[in-house]
Amino acid sequence: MKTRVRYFALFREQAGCDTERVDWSGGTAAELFRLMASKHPLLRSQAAALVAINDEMSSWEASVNEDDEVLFFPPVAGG
Amino acid sequence: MKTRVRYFALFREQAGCDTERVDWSGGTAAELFRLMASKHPLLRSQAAALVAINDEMSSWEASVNEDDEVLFFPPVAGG
Amino acid sequence: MKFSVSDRPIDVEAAKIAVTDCHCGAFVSFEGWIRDHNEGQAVERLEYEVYRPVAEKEGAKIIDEALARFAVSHAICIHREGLLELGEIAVIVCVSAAHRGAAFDACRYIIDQVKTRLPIWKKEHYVTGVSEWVNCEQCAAAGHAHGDHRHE
Amino acid sequence: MKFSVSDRPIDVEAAKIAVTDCHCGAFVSFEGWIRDHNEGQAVERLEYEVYRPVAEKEGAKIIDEALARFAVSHAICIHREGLLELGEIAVIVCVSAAHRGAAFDACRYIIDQVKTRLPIWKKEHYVTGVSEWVNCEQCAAAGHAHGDHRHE
Repeated sequence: MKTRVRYFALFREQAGCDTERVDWSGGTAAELFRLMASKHPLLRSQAAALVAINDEMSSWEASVNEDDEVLFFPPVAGG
Repeated sequence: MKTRVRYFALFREQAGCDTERVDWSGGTAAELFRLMASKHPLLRSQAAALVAINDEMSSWEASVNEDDEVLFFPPVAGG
Repeated sequence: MKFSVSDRPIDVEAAKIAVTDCHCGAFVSFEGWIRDHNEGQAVERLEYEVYRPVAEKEGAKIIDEALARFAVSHAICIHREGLLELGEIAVIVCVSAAHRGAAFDACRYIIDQVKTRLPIWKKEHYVTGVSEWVNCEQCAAAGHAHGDHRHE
Repeated sequence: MKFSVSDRPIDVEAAKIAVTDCHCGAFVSFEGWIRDHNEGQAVERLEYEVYRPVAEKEGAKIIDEALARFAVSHAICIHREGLLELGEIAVIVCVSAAHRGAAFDACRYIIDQVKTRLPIWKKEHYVTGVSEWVNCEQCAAAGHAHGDHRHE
Protein backbone atom coordinates (compact mmCIF):
# COMPACT_ATOMS: atom_id res chain seq x y z
CA MET A 1 0.00 0.00 0.00
CA LYS A 2 1.34 3.41 -0.97
CA THR A 3 1.46 6.30 1.50
CA ARG A 4 2.93 9.76 1.24
CA VAL A 5 4.75 10.93 4.39
CA ARG A 6 5.62 14.54 5.25
CA TYR A 7 7.96 15.74 8.00
CA PHE A 8 8.01 19.15 9.67
CA ALA A 9 10.51 21.20 11.65
CA LEU A 10 12.71 18.94 13.82
CA PHE A 11 11.34 15.76 12.21
CA ARG A 12 12.30 17.09 8.76
CA GLU A 13 15.86 17.64 9.95
CA GLN A 14 15.98 14.21 11.59
CA ALA A 15 14.54 12.43 8.54
CA GLY A 16 16.75 14.44 6.19
CA CYS A 17 13.85 15.13 3.81
CA ASP A 18 10.45 16.78 3.90
CA THR A 19 8.44 14.29 1.85
CA GLU A 20 8.75 10.66 0.87
CA ARG A 21 6.62 7.89 -0.60
CA VAL A 22 6.52 4.61 1.22
CA ASP A 23 5.19 1.25 0.11
CA TRP A 24 4.21 -0.76 3.19
CA SER A 25 1.70 -3.33 4.43
CA GLY A 26 -0.49 -0.71 6.12
CA GLY A 27 -1.40 -0.09 9.77
CA THR A 28 -1.84 2.79 12.19
CA ALA A 29 -0.17 6.19 12.07
CA ALA A 30 1.96 5.13 15.05
CA GLU A 31 3.11 1.99 13.23
CA LEU A 32 3.99 4.08 10.18
CA PHE A 33 6.07 6.40 12.35
CA ARG A 34 7.97 3.47 13.87
CA LEU A 35 8.60 2.12 10.37
CA MET A 36 10.00 5.45 9.20
CA ALA A 37 12.08 5.78 12.38
CA SER A 38 13.70 2.43 11.54
CA LYS A 39 14.67 3.87 8.13
CA HIS A 40 15.99 7.20 9.51
CA PRO A 41 18.21 6.57 12.54
CA LEU A 42 17.97 10.20 13.70
CA LEU A 43 14.17 10.29 13.59
CA ARG A 44 12.99 9.78 17.14
CA SER A 45 9.50 9.79 18.53
CA GLN A 46 8.72 12.58 20.96
CA ALA A 47 6.17 13.06 23.68
CA ALA A 48 3.46 15.43 22.47
CA ALA A 49 4.23 14.81 18.81
CA LEU A 50 1.08 15.10 16.68
CA VAL A 51 -0.11 13.47 13.49
CA ALA A 52 -2.46 14.60 10.74
CA ILE A 53 -3.90 12.59 7.87
CA ASN A 54 -4.91 14.42 4.71
CA ASP A 55 -4.64 17.79 6.49
CA GLU A 56 -6.93 16.74 9.36
CA MET A 57 -5.58 16.27 12.87
CA SER A 58 -5.71 12.58 13.72
CA SER A 59 -4.88 10.14 16.50
CA TRP A 60 -1.83 7.91 16.45
CA GLU A 61 -4.17 4.92 16.57
CA ALA A 62 -5.98 5.87 13.35
CA SER A 63 -5.57 3.47 10.44
CA VAL A 64 -3.82 4.80 7.38
CA ASN A 65 -5.71 4.17 4.16
CA GLU A 66 -4.48 3.72 0.58
CA ASP A 67 -3.20 7.02 -0.89
CA ASP A 68 -3.44 8.89 2.42
CA GLU A 69 -0.93 11.62 3.09
CA VAL A 70 0.40 11.37 6.65
CA LEU A 71 1.94 14.44 8.31
CA PHE A 72 4.30 13.99 11.25
CA PHE A 73 4.38 17.04 13.53
CA PRO A 74 7.06 17.23 16.23
CA PRO A 75 5.94 18.84 19.51
CA VAL A 76 4.40 22.17 18.55
CA ALA A 77 5.51 25.49 20.06
CA GLY A 78 3.32 28.29 18.80
CA GLY A 79 2.99 31.69 20.43
CA MET B 1 -16.49 66.59 69.22
CA LYS B 2 -16.27 68.18 65.79
CA THR B 3 -16.12 66.08 62.63
CA ARG B 4 -16.19 67.03 58.98
CA VAL B 5 -18.34 64.76 56.84
CA ARG B 6 -18.16 64.45 53.06
CA TYR B 7 -20.66 62.71 50.76
CA PHE B 8 -20.02 61.36 47.27
CA ALA B 9 -22.15 60.46 44.25
CA LEU B 10 -25.52 59.02 45.34
CA PHE B 11 -24.90 59.90 49.01
CA ARG B 12 -24.30 63.53 48.03
CA GLU B 13 -27.64 63.64 46.27
CA GLN B 14 -29.39 61.94 49.17
CA ALA B 15 -27.81 64.22 51.78
CA GLY B 16 -28.40 67.28 49.62
CA CYS B 17 -24.88 68.60 50.25
CA ASP B 18 -21.31 67.49 49.70
CA THR B 19 -19.74 68.57 52.99
CA GLU B 20 -20.98 69.37 56.45
CA ARG B 21 -19.59 69.87 59.93
CA VAL B 22 -21.17 67.92 62.73
CA ASP B 23 -20.80 68.30 66.49
CA TRP B 24 -21.49 64.96 68.15
CA SER B 25 -20.51 62.78 71.11
CA GLY B 26 -18.12 60.62 69.02
CA GLY B 27 -18.17 56.94 68.13
CA THR B 28 -17.53 54.70 65.15
CA ALA B 29 -17.83 55.59 61.47
CA ALA B 30 -20.98 53.44 61.32
CA GLU B 31 -22.52 55.34 64.23
CA LEU B 32 -21.72 58.63 62.53
CA PHE B 33 -23.40 57.43 59.33
CA ARG B 34 -26.55 56.47 61.26
CA LEU B 35 -26.55 59.89 62.94
CA MET B 36 -26.32 61.65 59.58
CA ALA B 37 -29.02 59.39 58.11
CA SER B 38 -31.36 60.50 60.89
CA LYS B 39 -30.71 64.12 59.83
CA HIS B 40 -31.18 63.46 56.09
CA PRO B 41 -34.27 61.32 55.51
CA LEU B 42 -33.18 60.35 51.98
CA LEU B 43 -29.72 59.20 53.05
CA ARG B 44 -29.86 55.42 53.28
CA SER B 45 -27.13 52.98 54.10
CA GLN B 46 -26.21 50.61 51.26
CA ALA B 47 -24.61 47.20 51.13
CA ALA B 48 -21.02 47.57 49.93
CA ALA B 49 -20.82 51.24 50.92
CA LEU B 50 -17.28 52.21 51.97
CA VAL B 51 -15.83 54.72 54.38
CA ALA B 52 -12.54 56.58 54.49
CA ILE B 53 -11.09 58.66 57.30
CA ASN B 54 -8.63 61.41 56.42
CA ASP B 55 -8.25 60.03 52.88
CA GLU B 56 -7.42 56.51 54.07
CA MET B 57 -9.82 53.62 53.50
CA SER B 58 -11.20 52.56 56.86
CA SER B 59 -13.60 50.07 58.43
CA TRP B 60 -17.06 51.02 59.60
CA GLU B 61 -16.05 49.94 63.10
CA ALA B 62 -13.15 52.41 63.31
CA SER B 63 -13.46 55.14 65.92
CA VAL B 64 -13.66 58.68 64.65
CA ASN B 65 -11.23 61.04 66.36
CA GLU B 66 -11.43 64.77 66.99
CA ASP B 67 -11.02 66.79 63.77
CA ASP B 68 -11.14 63.72 61.55
CA GLU B 69 -12.64 64.10 58.10
CA VAL B 70 -14.97 61.18 57.35
CA LEU B 71 -15.80 60.33 53.73
CA PHE B 72 -18.93 58.32 52.93
CA PHE B 73 -18.63 56.39 49.68
CA PRO B 74 -21.77 54.77 48.25
CA PRO B 75 -21.19 51.41 46.51
CA VAL B 76 -18.39 51.98 44.01
CA ALA B 77 -18.69 51.14 40.33
CA GLY B 78 -15.42 51.78 38.56
CA GLY B 79 -14.47 50.35 35.20
CA MET C 1 2.77 56.33 37.53
CA LYS C 2 1.39 52.82 37.90
CA PHE C 3 -2.14 53.99 38.55
CA SER C 4 -3.60 57.22 37.30
CA VAL C 5 -6.87 58.99 36.64
CA SER C 6 -7.34 60.82 33.36
CA ASP C 7 -9.92 63.36 32.24
CA ARG C 8 -8.86 62.90 28.61
CA PRO C 9 -9.14 59.87 26.28
CA ILE C 10 -6.79 57.07 27.33
CA ASP C 11 -3.65 56.72 25.21
CA VAL C 12 -3.60 52.94 24.70
CA GLU C 13 -0.24 52.94 22.94
CA ALA C 14 1.43 54.88 25.76
CA ALA C 15 0.00 52.47 28.35
CA LYS C 16 1.42 49.53 26.42
CA ILE C 17 4.81 51.18 26.05
CA ALA C 18 4.90 51.70 29.82
CA VAL C 19 4.99 47.90 30.33
CA THR C 20 7.15 47.00 27.32
CA ASP C 21 10.25 45.04 28.32
CA CYS C 22 12.54 42.85 26.21
CA HIS C 23 12.62 40.25 29.00
CA CYS C 24 8.86 39.75 28.78
CA GLY C 25 7.21 37.16 26.56
CA ALA C 26 3.61 37.83 27.54
CA PHE C 27 1.39 40.90 27.48
CA VAL C 28 -2.22 40.96 28.65
CA SER C 29 -4.49 43.97 28.56
CA PHE C 30 -8.02 44.67 29.66
CA GLU C 31 -10.16 47.57 28.48
CA GLY C 32 -13.56 48.54 29.84
CA TRP C 33 -15.68 50.02 27.06
CA ILE C 34 -18.77 52.18 27.39
CA ARG C 35 -21.48 50.00 25.94
CA ASP C 36 -24.88 51.04 24.67
CA HIS C 37 -26.99 49.34 27.29
CA ASN C 38 -26.98 48.19 30.91
CA GLU C 39 -29.55 46.03 32.67
CA GLY C 40 -31.97 46.45 29.80
CA GLN C 41 -31.73 50.23 29.46
CA ALA C 42 -30.34 52.04 26.39
CA VAL C 43 -27.40 54.19 27.50
CA GLU C 44 -26.53 57.47 25.79
CA ARG C 45 -23.47 58.49 27.77
CA LEU C 46 -21.77 57.89 31.07
CA GLU C 47 -20.30 60.04 33.78
CA TYR C 48 -17.51 58.95 36.11
CA GLU C 49 -17.00 60.66 39.44
CA VAL C 50 -13.60 59.90 40.97
CA TYR C 51 -12.37 60.96 44.39
CA ARG C 52 -8.76 61.27 43.33
CA PRO C 53 -6.88 61.51 46.67
CA VAL C 54 -8.09 58.06 47.75
CA ALA C 55 -8.46 56.51 44.28
CA GLU C 56 -4.84 57.25 43.39
CA LYS C 57 -3.51 55.94 46.69
CA GLU C 58 -5.62 52.75 46.63
CA GLY C 59 -5.00 52.24 42.92
CA ALA C 60 -1.23 52.30 43.47
CA LYS C 61 -1.68 49.79 46.31
CA ILE C 62 -3.60 47.44 44.03
CA ILE C 63 -0.81 47.55 41.43
CA ASP C 64 1.79 46.87 44.11
CA GLU C 65 -0.24 43.93 45.40
CA ALA C 66 -0.42 42.47 41.89
CA LEU C 67 3.34 42.87 41.40
CA ALA C 68 3.95 41.12 44.73
CA ARG C 69 1.44 38.26 44.27
CA PHE C 70 2.11 37.31 40.66
CA ALA C 71 5.32 36.78 38.67
CA VAL C 72 4.81 39.82 36.50
CA SER C 73 7.29 42.50 35.48
CA HIS C 74 5.17 45.60 34.92
CA ALA C 75 1.57 46.66 35.43
CA ILE C 76 -0.29 49.88 34.81
CA CYS C 77 -3.90 51.02 35.14
CA ILE C 78 -5.54 54.22 33.93
CA HIS C 79 -9.14 55.16 34.79
CA ARG C 80 -11.16 57.90 33.14
CA GLU C 81 -13.22 60.53 34.92
CA GLY C 82 -15.90 62.89 33.65
CA LEU C 83 -18.32 62.49 30.79
CA LEU C 84 -17.72 59.57 28.37
CA GLU C 85 -19.42 58.73 25.11
CA LEU C 86 -20.36 55.25 23.86
CA GLY C 87 -17.37 53.23 22.71
CA GLU C 88 -14.86 55.18 24.79
CA ILE C 89 -12.39 53.37 27.02
CA ALA C 90 -13.34 53.81 30.69
CA VAL C 91 -10.40 51.89 32.11
CA ILE C 92 -7.30 50.10 30.83
CA VAL C 93 -5.03 47.59 32.55
CA CYS C 94 -1.76 46.48 30.91
CA VAL C 95 0.50 43.77 32.33
CA SER C 96 3.72 42.24 31.03
CA ALA C 97 5.43 39.11 32.33
CA ALA C 98 7.86 36.37 31.38
CA HIS C 99 4.96 33.93 31.03
CA ARG C 100 1.29 34.33 30.25
CA GLY C 101 -0.34 32.64 33.26
CA ALA C 102 0.85 35.28 35.69
CA ALA C 103 0.03 38.07 33.23
CA PHE C 104 -3.60 36.91 32.95
CA ASP C 105 -3.94 36.44 36.71
CA ALA C 106 -2.46 39.84 37.55
CA CYS C 107 -4.54 41.68 34.95
CA ARG C 108 -7.72 40.11 36.26
CA TYR C 109 -6.76 40.78 39.86
CA ILE C 110 -6.15 44.45 39.14
CA ILE C 111 -9.43 45.10 37.33
CA ASP C 112 -11.42 43.11 39.93
CA GLN C 113 -9.90 45.15 42.75
CA VAL C 114 -10.22 48.47 40.90
CA LYS C 115 -13.92 47.84 40.41
CA THR C 116 -14.62 47.10 44.06
CA ARG C 117 -12.16 49.18 46.09
CA LEU C 118 -11.68 52.54 44.41
CA PRO C 119 -13.95 55.52 45.13
CA ILE C 120 -15.24 55.75 41.58
CA TRP C 121 -18.90 56.01 40.67
CA LYS C 122 -20.72 56.05 37.39
CA LYS C 123 -23.94 57.73 36.46
CA GLU C 124 -25.65 56.41 33.38
CA HIS C 125 -27.55 58.82 31.18
CA TYR C 126 -30.25 56.87 29.35
CA VAL C 127 -31.75 57.73 25.99
CA THR C 128 -35.01 58.33 27.85
CA GLY C 129 -33.43 61.41 29.43
CA VAL C 130 -33.30 59.78 32.88
CA SER C 131 -29.94 59.38 34.60
CA GLU C 132 -29.04 57.10 37.46
CA TRP C 133 -26.07 56.16 39.65
CA VAL C 134 -25.04 52.62 38.85
CA ASN C 135 -24.82 50.25 41.74
CA CYS C 136 -21.77 48.20 42.47
CA GLU C 137 -21.21 44.87 40.74
CA GLN C 138 -21.98 42.78 43.81
CA CYS C 139 -25.33 44.48 44.32
CA ALA C 140 -26.20 44.06 40.66
CA ALA C 141 -25.12 40.41 40.75
CA ALA C 142 -27.30 39.77 43.81
CA GLY C 143 -30.26 41.17 41.91
CA HIS C 144 -30.96 43.86 44.47
CA ALA C 145 -32.74 47.03 43.50
CA HIS C 146 -30.97 50.23 44.49
CA GLY C 147 -31.12 51.02 48.15
CA ASP C 148 -33.25 48.10 49.26
CA HIS C 149 -30.66 46.61 51.59
CA ARG C 150 -28.58 47.81 54.51
CA HIS C 151 -24.98 47.22 55.44
CA GLU C 152 -22.99 47.67 58.68
CA MET D 1 -11.10 35.71 9.29
CA LYS D 2 -11.15 34.68 12.94
CA PHE D 3 -7.78 32.94 12.77
CA SER D 4 -5.03 33.83 10.36
CA VAL D 5 -1.31 33.44 9.79
CA SER D 6 0.70 36.48 8.76
CA ASP D 7 4.18 36.84 7.33
CA ARG D 8 4.17 40.56 8.05
CA PRO D 9 4.10 42.47 11.37
CA ILE D 10 0.74 42.12 13.13
CA ASP D 11 -1.54 45.14 12.89
CA VAL D 12 -2.70 45.40 16.51
CA GLU D 13 -5.17 48.19 15.81
CA ALA D 14 -6.86 46.22 13.03
CA ALA D 15 -7.16 43.15 15.28
CA LYS D 16 -8.84 45.26 17.94
CA ILE D 17 -11.22 46.86 15.45
CA ALA D 18 -12.23 43.36 14.30
CA VAL D 19 -13.74 42.68 17.73
CA THR D 20 -15.09 46.18 18.45
CA ASP D 21 -18.82 46.18 19.19
CA CYS D 22 -20.98 48.79 20.90
CA HIS D 23 -22.76 46.04 22.85
CA CYS D 24 -19.49 44.96 24.50
CA GLY D 25 -18.25 46.34 27.79
CA ALA D 26 -15.09 44.24 28.08
CA PHE D 27 -12.05 43.74 25.87
CA VAL D 28 -9.15 41.42 26.70
CA SER D 29 -6.09 40.93 24.56
CA PHE D 30 -3.01 38.74 24.77
CA GLU D 31 0.22 39.31 22.88
CA GLY D 32 3.17 36.95 22.75
CA TRP D 33 6.38 38.92 22.46
CA ILE D 34 9.79 37.71 21.27
CA ARG D 35 11.91 37.99 24.39
CA ASP D 36 15.64 38.11 24.63
CA HIS D 37 16.16 34.81 26.43
CA ASN D 38 14.69 31.37 26.87
CA GLU D 39 15.72 28.72 29.36
CA GLY D 40 18.89 30.61 30.18
CA GLN D 41 20.05 31.25 26.62
CA ALA D 42 20.35 34.70 25.02
CA VAL D 43 18.12 34.80 21.96
CA GLU D 44 18.93 36.89 18.89
CA ARG D 45 15.95 36.12 16.69
CA LEU D 46 13.27 33.56 16.19
CA GLU D 47 11.88 31.66 13.26
CA TYR D 48 8.31 30.32 13.07
CA GLU D 49 7.44 27.50 10.75
CA VAL D 50 3.69 27.15 10.20
CA TYR D 51 1.93 24.44 8.26
CA ARG D 52 -0.90 26.67 7.08
CA PRO D 53 -3.49 24.17 5.73
CA VAL D 54 -3.88 22.53 9.15
CA ALA D 55 -3.03 25.57 11.30
CA GLU D 56 -5.75 27.68 9.68
CA LYS D 57 -8.37 24.96 9.97
CA GLU D 58 -7.53 24.08 13.59
CA GLY D 59 -7.14 27.77 14.51
CA ALA D 60 -10.64 28.54 13.23
CA LYS D 61 -11.95 25.56 15.25
CA ILE D 62 -10.35 26.91 18.42
CA ILE D 63 -12.01 30.30 17.93
CA ASP D 64 -15.38 28.62 17.34
CA GLU D 65 -14.93 26.54 20.48
CA ALA D 66 -14.22 29.69 22.51
CA LEU D 67 -17.30 31.44 21.09
CA ALA D 68 -19.42 28.40 21.98
CA ARG D 69 -18.00 27.83 25.48
CA PHE D 70 -17.84 31.37 26.79
CA ALA D 71 -20.29 34.27 26.69
CA VAL D 72 -18.16 36.36 24.35
CA SER D 73 -19.18 38.32 21.27
CA HIS D 74 -16.07 38.30 19.09
CA ALA D 75 -12.64 36.68 19.08
CA ILE D 76 -9.71 36.84 16.72
CA CYS D 77 -6.21 35.37 16.66
CA ILE D 78 -3.30 36.14 14.34
CA HIS D 79 -0.03 34.18 14.40
CA ARG D 80 3.19 35.21 12.68
CA GLU D 81 5.37 33.01 10.53
CA GLY D 82 8.93 33.44 9.30
CA LEU D 83 11.82 35.29 10.90
CA LEU D 84 11.02 37.59 13.86
CA GLU D 85 13.22 40.03 15.70
CA LEU D 86 13.29 40.68 19.46
CA GLY D 87 10.28 42.65 20.66
CA GLU D 88 8.07 41.66 17.74
CA ILE D 89 4.59 40.27 18.33
CA ALA D 90 4.49 36.54 17.58
CA VAL D 91 0.80 36.08 18.27
CA ILE D 92 -2.18 38.21 19.26
CA VAL D 93 -5.58 37.21 20.64
CA CYS D 94 -8.38 39.79 21.00
CA VAL D 95 -11.73 39.06 22.62
CA SER D 96 -14.74 41.27 23.32
CA ALA D 97 -17.71 40.42 25.53
CA ALA D 98 -20.53 41.96 27.52
CA HIS D 99 -18.66 41.15 30.75
CA ARG D 100 -15.01 40.68 31.59
CA GLY D 101 -15.02 37.21 33.16
CA ALA D 102 -15.92 35.49 29.93
CA ALA D 103 -13.52 37.70 27.96
CA PHE D 104 -10.58 36.67 30.18
CA ASP D 105 -11.55 32.98 30.09
CA ALA D 106 -11.99 32.90 26.32
CA CYS D 107 -8.73 34.76 25.65
CA ARG D 108 -6.80 32.35 27.83
CA TYR D 109 -8.51 29.34 26.32
CA ILE D 110 -7.61 30.45 22.81
CA ILE D 111 -3.93 31.08 23.49
CA ASP D 112 -3.59 27.85 25.51
CA GLN D 113 -5.09 25.83 22.68
CA VAL D 114 -3.13 27.66 19.96
CA LYS D 115 0.10 26.83 21.74
CA THR D 116 -0.62 23.11 22.02
CA ARG D 117 -2.73 22.17 19.00
CA LEU D 118 -1.53 24.11 15.96
CA PRO D 119 1.29 22.86 13.73
CA ILE D 120 3.59 25.78 14.50
CA TRP D 121 7.22 25.40 15.49
CA LYS D 122 9.82 27.88 16.53
CA LYS D 123 13.53 27.78 16.05
CA GLU D 124 15.54 29.99 18.34
CA HIS D 125 18.70 31.58 17.01
CA TYR D 126 21.00 32.25 19.94
CA VAL D 127 23.63 34.97 20.15
CA THR D 128 26.20 32.14 20.25
CA GLY D 129 25.33 31.38 16.61
CA VAL D 130 23.64 28.12 17.53
CA SER D 131 20.00 27.59 16.62
CA GLU D 132 17.58 25.07 18.01
CA TRP D 133 13.96 23.94 17.64
CA VAL D 134 12.09 24.82 20.80
CA ASN D 135 10.23 22.01 22.44
CA CYS D 136 6.59 22.24 23.33
CA GLU D 137 5.47 23.85 26.58
CA GLN D 138 4.54 20.59 28.26
CA CYS D 139 7.96 19.07 27.55
CA ALA D 140 9.71 22.19 28.82
CA ALA D 141 7.48 22.24 31.91
CA ALA D 142 8.29 18.60 32.62
CA GLY D 143 11.98 19.45 32.43
CA HIS D 144 12.71 16.99 29.66
CA ALA D 145 15.64 17.46 27.36
CA HIS D 146 14.85 17.31 23.65
CA GLY D 147 14.14 13.85 22.33
CA ASP D 148 14.79 11.94 25.52
CA HIS D 149 11.32 10.46 25.78
CA ARG D 150 8.98 8.50 23.56
CA HIS D 151 5.28 8.73 22.99
CA GLU D 152 2.65 6.38 21.48
